[in-house]
Amino acid sequence: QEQFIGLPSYRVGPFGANGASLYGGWIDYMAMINARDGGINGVKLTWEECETEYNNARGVECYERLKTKGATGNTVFQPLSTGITYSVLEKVAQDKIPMVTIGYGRTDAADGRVFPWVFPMISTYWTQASAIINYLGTKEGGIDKLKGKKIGLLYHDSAYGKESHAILDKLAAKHGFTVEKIAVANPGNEQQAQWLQIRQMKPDYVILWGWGVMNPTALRTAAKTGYSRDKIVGVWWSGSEEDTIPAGDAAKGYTAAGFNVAGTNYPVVQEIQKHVYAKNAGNMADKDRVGSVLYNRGVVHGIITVEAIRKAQEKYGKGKPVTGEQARWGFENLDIDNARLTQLGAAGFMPDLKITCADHEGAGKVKFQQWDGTKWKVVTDWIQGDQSVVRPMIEESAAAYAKEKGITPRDCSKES
Amino acid sequence: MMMNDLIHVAPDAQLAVAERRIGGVVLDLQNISLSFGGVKALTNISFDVREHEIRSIIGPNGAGKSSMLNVINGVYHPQEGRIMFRGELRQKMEPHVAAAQGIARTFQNIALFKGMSVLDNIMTGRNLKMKCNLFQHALYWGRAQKEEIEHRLKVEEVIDFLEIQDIRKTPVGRLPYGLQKRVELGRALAAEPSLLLLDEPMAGMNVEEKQDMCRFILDVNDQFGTTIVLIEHDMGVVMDISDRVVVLDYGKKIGDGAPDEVKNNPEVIAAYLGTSH
Amino acid sequence: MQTNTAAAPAVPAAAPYLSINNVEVIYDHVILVLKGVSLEVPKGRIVALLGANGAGKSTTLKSISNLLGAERGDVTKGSIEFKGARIDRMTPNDLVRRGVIQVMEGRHCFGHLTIEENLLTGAYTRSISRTELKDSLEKVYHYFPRLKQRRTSQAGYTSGGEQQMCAIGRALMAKPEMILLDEPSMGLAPQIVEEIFEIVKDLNAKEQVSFLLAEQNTMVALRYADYGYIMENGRIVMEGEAKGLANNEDVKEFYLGLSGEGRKSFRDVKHYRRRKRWLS
Amino acid sequence: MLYREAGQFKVSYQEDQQIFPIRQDRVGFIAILGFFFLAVPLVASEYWLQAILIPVLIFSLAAIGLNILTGYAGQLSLGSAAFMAVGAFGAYNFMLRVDGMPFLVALAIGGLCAAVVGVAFGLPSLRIKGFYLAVATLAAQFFIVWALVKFPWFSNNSSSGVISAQQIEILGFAFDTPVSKYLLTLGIVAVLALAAKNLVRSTTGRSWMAVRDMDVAAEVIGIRPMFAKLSAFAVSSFYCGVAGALYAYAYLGTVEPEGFNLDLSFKILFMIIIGGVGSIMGSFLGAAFIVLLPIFLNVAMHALFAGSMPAGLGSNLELIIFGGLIIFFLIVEPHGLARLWQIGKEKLRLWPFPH
Amino acid sequence: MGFFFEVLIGGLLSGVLYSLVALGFVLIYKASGVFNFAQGAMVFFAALTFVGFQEVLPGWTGLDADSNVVFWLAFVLALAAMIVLGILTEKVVLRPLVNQPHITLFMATIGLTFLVEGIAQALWGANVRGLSLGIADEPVEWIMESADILVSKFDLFAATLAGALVASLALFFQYTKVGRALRAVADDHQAALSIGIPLQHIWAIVWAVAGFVALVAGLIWGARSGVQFALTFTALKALPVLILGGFTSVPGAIVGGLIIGASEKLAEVYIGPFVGGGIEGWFPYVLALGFLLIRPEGLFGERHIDRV
Ligand SMILES: Nc1ncnc2c1ncn2[C@@H]1O[C@H](COP(=O)(O)OP(=O)(O)OP(=O)(O)O)[C@@H](O)[C@H]1O
Ligand SMILES: Nc1ncnc2c1ncn2[C@@H]1O[C@H](COP(=O)(O)OP(=O)(O)OP(=O)(O)O)[C@@H](O)[C@H]1O
Ligand SMILES: [Mg+2]
Ligand SMILES: [Mg+2]
Repeated sequence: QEQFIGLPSYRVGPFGANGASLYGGWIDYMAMINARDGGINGVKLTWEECETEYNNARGVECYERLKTKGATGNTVFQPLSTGITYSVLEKVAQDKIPMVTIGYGRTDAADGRVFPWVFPMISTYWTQASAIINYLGTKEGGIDKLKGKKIGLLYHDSAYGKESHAILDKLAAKHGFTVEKIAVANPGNEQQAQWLQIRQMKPDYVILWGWGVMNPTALRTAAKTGYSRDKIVGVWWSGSEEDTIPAGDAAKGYTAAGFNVAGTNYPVVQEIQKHVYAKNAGNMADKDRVGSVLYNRGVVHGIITVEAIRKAQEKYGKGKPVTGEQARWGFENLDIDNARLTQLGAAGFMPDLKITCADHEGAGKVKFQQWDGTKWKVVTDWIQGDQSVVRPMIEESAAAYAKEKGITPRDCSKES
Repeated sequence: MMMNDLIHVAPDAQLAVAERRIGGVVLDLQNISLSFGGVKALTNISFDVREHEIRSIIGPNGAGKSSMLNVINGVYHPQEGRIMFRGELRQKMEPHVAAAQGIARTFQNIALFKGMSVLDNIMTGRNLKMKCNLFQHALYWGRAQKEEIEHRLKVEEVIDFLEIQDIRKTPVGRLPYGLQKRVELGRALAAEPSLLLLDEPMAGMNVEEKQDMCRFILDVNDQFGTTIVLIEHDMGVVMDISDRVVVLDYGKKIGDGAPDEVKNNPEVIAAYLGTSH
Repeated sequence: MQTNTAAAPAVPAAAPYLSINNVEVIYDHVILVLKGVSLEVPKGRIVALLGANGAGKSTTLKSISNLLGAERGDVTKGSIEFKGARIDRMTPNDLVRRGVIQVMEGRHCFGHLTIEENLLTGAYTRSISRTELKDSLEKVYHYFPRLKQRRTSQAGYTSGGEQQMCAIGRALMAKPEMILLDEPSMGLAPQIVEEIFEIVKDLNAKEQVSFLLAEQNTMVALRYADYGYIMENGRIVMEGEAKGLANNEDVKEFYLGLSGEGRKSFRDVKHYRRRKRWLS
Repeated sequence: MLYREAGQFKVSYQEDQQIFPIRQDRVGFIAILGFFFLAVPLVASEYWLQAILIPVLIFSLAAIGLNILTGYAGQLSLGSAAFMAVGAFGAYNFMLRVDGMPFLVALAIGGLCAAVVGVAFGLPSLRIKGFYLAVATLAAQFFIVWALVKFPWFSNNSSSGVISAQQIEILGFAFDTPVSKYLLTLGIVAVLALAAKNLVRSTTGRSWMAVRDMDVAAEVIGIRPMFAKLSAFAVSSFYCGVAGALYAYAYLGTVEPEGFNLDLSFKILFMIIIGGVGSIMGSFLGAAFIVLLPIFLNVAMHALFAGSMPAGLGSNLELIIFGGLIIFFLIVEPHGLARLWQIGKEKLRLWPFPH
Repeated sequence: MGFFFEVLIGGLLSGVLYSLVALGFVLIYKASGVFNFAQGAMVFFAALTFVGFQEVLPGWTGLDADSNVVFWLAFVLALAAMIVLGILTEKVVLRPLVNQPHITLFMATIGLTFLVEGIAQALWGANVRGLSLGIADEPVEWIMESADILVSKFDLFAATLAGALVASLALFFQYTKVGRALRAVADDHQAALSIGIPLQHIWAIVWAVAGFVALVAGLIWGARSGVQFALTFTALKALPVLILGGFTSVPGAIVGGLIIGASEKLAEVYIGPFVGGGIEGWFPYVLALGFLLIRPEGLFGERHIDRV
């Protein structure tokens, strides 16, 4: 009995480093489940990687290639690329394969009524932005203290970077601070002009909404122009070892959001060490990176995937592989509470999570970690985004999409 | 003005037209000076070309012969001097305008379109005469096709004339030098020019091929009345076929007149011919 | 000015110096151009390779100097020897160092270099002192005064004839023993053609340089050469002492344009005459 | 001696001017068309249609576009993806903003938008040549993508700059299955490819090639370089634009400006160089090669080494082999697959004799 | 005004770093007429090899990871690797493609790009790494104090290094025998062959020198933003510099770099805010294009000779 999971991975190209850690963690977790538990209720997990190079067209090809593999077809598609997410958004509904986009992808897909097949879990970009503002509020000693403050937003000049604008503008209006948006052209390996502008503007904080090489360059240039790293807060794609190590000393003191934390001292990671690496079967070429932010993020992907399948098996028959459609049900009814997290050995490692028919996001909270020069140190507990602002925006946007596409939203009260 | 027309004259009827009458001045160059940076390529040169004649330009290497042709068809713009073409003062203009006025030419270093077949190369010569637009071409139906075939007919006549039927479809890059020169002449002829500029059309040929080429040039001149300006280093050819000869040396004109006159001009002998000829 | 070549130094019909045996060349894997060519250049001689356009003269020279590779041509059969050693697999650089150099048809000057720089690159293979280099340069300028005048111009902007001189001069700078000259007279004024052949003769007489020259200008070539080969369609169809060839009736008619009682005017040649072909 | 034209005499120039003067070619062409129009829809799996055939066709169209510009008119361009983007966003906006806009018209308008932009960015070609021009076309690549991201109007104010293509409907028939999308794409590509073939064998094409081979000489014989170059830019961009619109409508469904990045431009350039610069058929061969090779390598890697090799190494090996094969093909035949095909035919014609 | 100068100086110094990458292109273009698209990949390869050796050397030799010996040993080994790469490139890629059209060679270098990227990552892994040259990237204090203008020590160091490299290469090309031969090769491969210039050696030399330049550029850029795949993108910064300065001119690379660096920064700061920013991606290209319209061969490039 096997459950097939297609992995549209990327291990070469500009984001190959990120891909290697992330898919490493994910695969290791699944390998651990196979090794320790003999799979999910006896159903072995199998997987196949398909190199996308982070390229939309190749992502689509991988999607098509993987979708019919395995006994029950591909269980779930998680492309780890917003571009690919968009490219297969409509196909997944037709093919009845759930798409899980943890921490990226289409934000308004959190409205499960319009996007039954898409799961932007744990936290969307908008929730994250809001959580960052809340964090800054706590730093100032209360969200009301943000009034009159100036917050710089240094963003990657792309669709991804612009995701932050609308929500921050809303929050700025609500809390009375101002946002100065400064664009960095792709790839972002030169930021002299931007940081001189920041030096000129003297913002109280800078939110770093970066990607790839833009992150270390931002930190280096901040140091060069004398902007304190303590006052820079990064998003989760700016908050991994890949972003700080290249910046060297310049990264010290920098804080970033994360929906998972770094470190190997969590039982789940140690289980992986014990059942996988001790047997020389790990996926990571560089074992030192086990426990890094992105590796652990991969583990989170693994946990969520496995738990959803487990959930689906509970409904559709234990010990049998589930179909994509059944897996979708599993995702939609996923409920990883703190007790379950402890069982999984992931308490504090990732937030607790409850998905519903309407809410495909679930947790909506992040932790903040600070780089101490050699490793990430958690500095806050889970901080919730302001759902009273975010959720209406999501619903509005999803409704617009539904209208454009002529979709009638599901009535969640009728879902079992 | 006598428009030469390749089509409407049947092969044997062509012979009937073959009566050479040298007419009035078609091209008059007055006090032309041209320099490139410090290099004076042409200094104060004047000469004229008459209707239907074969006018040769000779002179040592670097004398400015090719530059002279470039001035005539607008590739170079002289700093000084006046050019009268068919009685009109020529303004500064681009080569394609000169082409539209009926001036065609061949080049010293073969300038064929290397990636195209012989047929296509010669067809480009008819470019100016083709009127269909891009959309018609894309359809290649009705008018465009008809036009293509009409012009193909004329091009085939040029091909017959130059006896290159068997290499029609060959890419020009593969042809031996002599044939390339011939194709180049064909391309120029396809435009049905009234003034034909030939820059060393016989360089790199053996006697036999030169004889062929001479024949073609004379035939063009005879049958179609095309005025020809010829640059050539083979004195045998020049003296045999030209009506009048201009001699340039270091950008200056040192002789002008009938072949025999020029041949015996001591200055020309010293500068160019040497004693062995 | 001497135009008589009979006085070429009497070299014993010695061991072959440069010899090509039964060479076959194919371009692009499909176009067979040389169909088994054999010829010899004895030391210290001037040998002319004559023939119509496309006969394969340039190809023959390039197969010796090994420049065919760059044109997707291949020697598929036969052997080439120079001074007793096989040279058909040697790089052009080795050949130049051994003293064999080709002056390519169509000039091929380095357009962006000045005339003088062009000449200097010619001495690339020689490790010589600055003064020696200067001497060589002066020698070339002595042969081609026109080049001296244009020494600082970019070669790309000089006239066709000047470029031809530059190309020959450049080859001389390598101090070769054997020069493969491809159509040296093309595009040159008659006076300069004469001069260049005088230079060839000079070099041959004074510095024992041997020449294999491909020429269209049969008249001049046979006047200066000791021996001649005539090519048609990728084959050698006739060979002999230059004198003998010059007197051969066929050669006279087809390559010299002489018939019966002397040169015919270009005006009077008839269009419809058929050309005669040997073989093929 | 199966393949030879001996015995096929042309009695008129009209016959000689056909697209495929040789009978075997004609028959082959019709057979291929029949195969792709009739047989493929019946037998091909959804995977083949969606993930391979449709993109290959669309890329072929873009490659034809680039080939017109680079292969025929000799103007090296690195901005094809940007022109595709203009086509995609142009078609999208016309569909969106004009009620009842027929799809095919929107497609054509998308192409025309790209053509206009192409001409604007082609203007420098009148003065700039070779690699200078190539690098200059990067200005178009970066500027256009930047503008599409920067001005939300283009993407109908979508928060992320992503557009989601409307349903394709022609005369009431919805093209929503892989087979119907494939047939639509195939039809459009076939028509446009024929038009391109016609263009390049007519006066327009000859003047492009003339300008490519030697622009001074072209001008001297009366070709206006400005017109030739700009028309090449216009036609080329039109093709790229239509390809871009198809990319959005028939292939991905949802596109973002960054999807049309420099990488895509390069990919199209690979296609024409590998396929054959200055060959319409080469565009198809090249597109197929560049799309299929990485997939093939990926599949082959998995089949051969699944599990026995560190994960990253596999992907890197694919990259290495891909690069190596490109070089290998260039060495074997610098003029691309199309030339290889031609040499094959020439050999076949002489067969069984070697020369 | 102080801000203006700060931006200007920052731009000029960044510009020099662009020059450094552009230089690699110029070298190869000038010597072989090949537009070496793989230059960016070579920068990546060089830097990655350097840090790779830095990582493994302590294990092999027992030396302290931070010692100077390890640094220089890694440098020498990386340089050797670049030279080997250059020689192999000549043997495997260029030699069989002598006398082919430029676009074919260009394409071959794109193939080479994939090859080099793949090999680099297969050898050393895809990890992102830091790289320290021991020079702090911080403002020079006395300038900061006296004029309140930010000038980074690191940038000054890099600029000096780049300047020295450019000057020596310019002299090399203009006045040495090999330099002249290189230029000859660029003009006409076949003619160069015919007079006995050993293309093979020449190309191996230039590619090795270009490899050296790539190593220097890789170290400096790697120290600025880490050694990672994105180093290959430095090539995109160098291209406008190239066309503005002229493909064939070594001094052009430096002047072009200065102009591009300064003007892109000024534009981002003074024009960017009006159009939404992020214009650095295309502005240099548009600027260079503007220059080209006036001088189609770039500021110092060789004029295209076309005569009939
Ligand atoms: N690169 C090539 N590819 C294909 N065919 C070629 C190539 N070079 C030459 N040929 C063919 O080889 C034959 C011989 O050419 P070659 O240049 O050797 O002749 P040639 O005797 O030197 O003529 P010419 O007097 O015109 O210079 C010609 O038919 C030519 O078309
Ligand atoms: N575009 C140019 N730039 C610079 N100098 C030039 C240019 N064109 C011609 N010249 C110079 O002008 C002079 C005349 O050149 P031209 O080509 O007209 O000579 P020519 O008489 O045709 O010689 P040949 O018989 O050798 O072809 C030469 O010295 C040449 O260097
Ligand atoms: Mg001339
Ligand atoms: Mg020849």
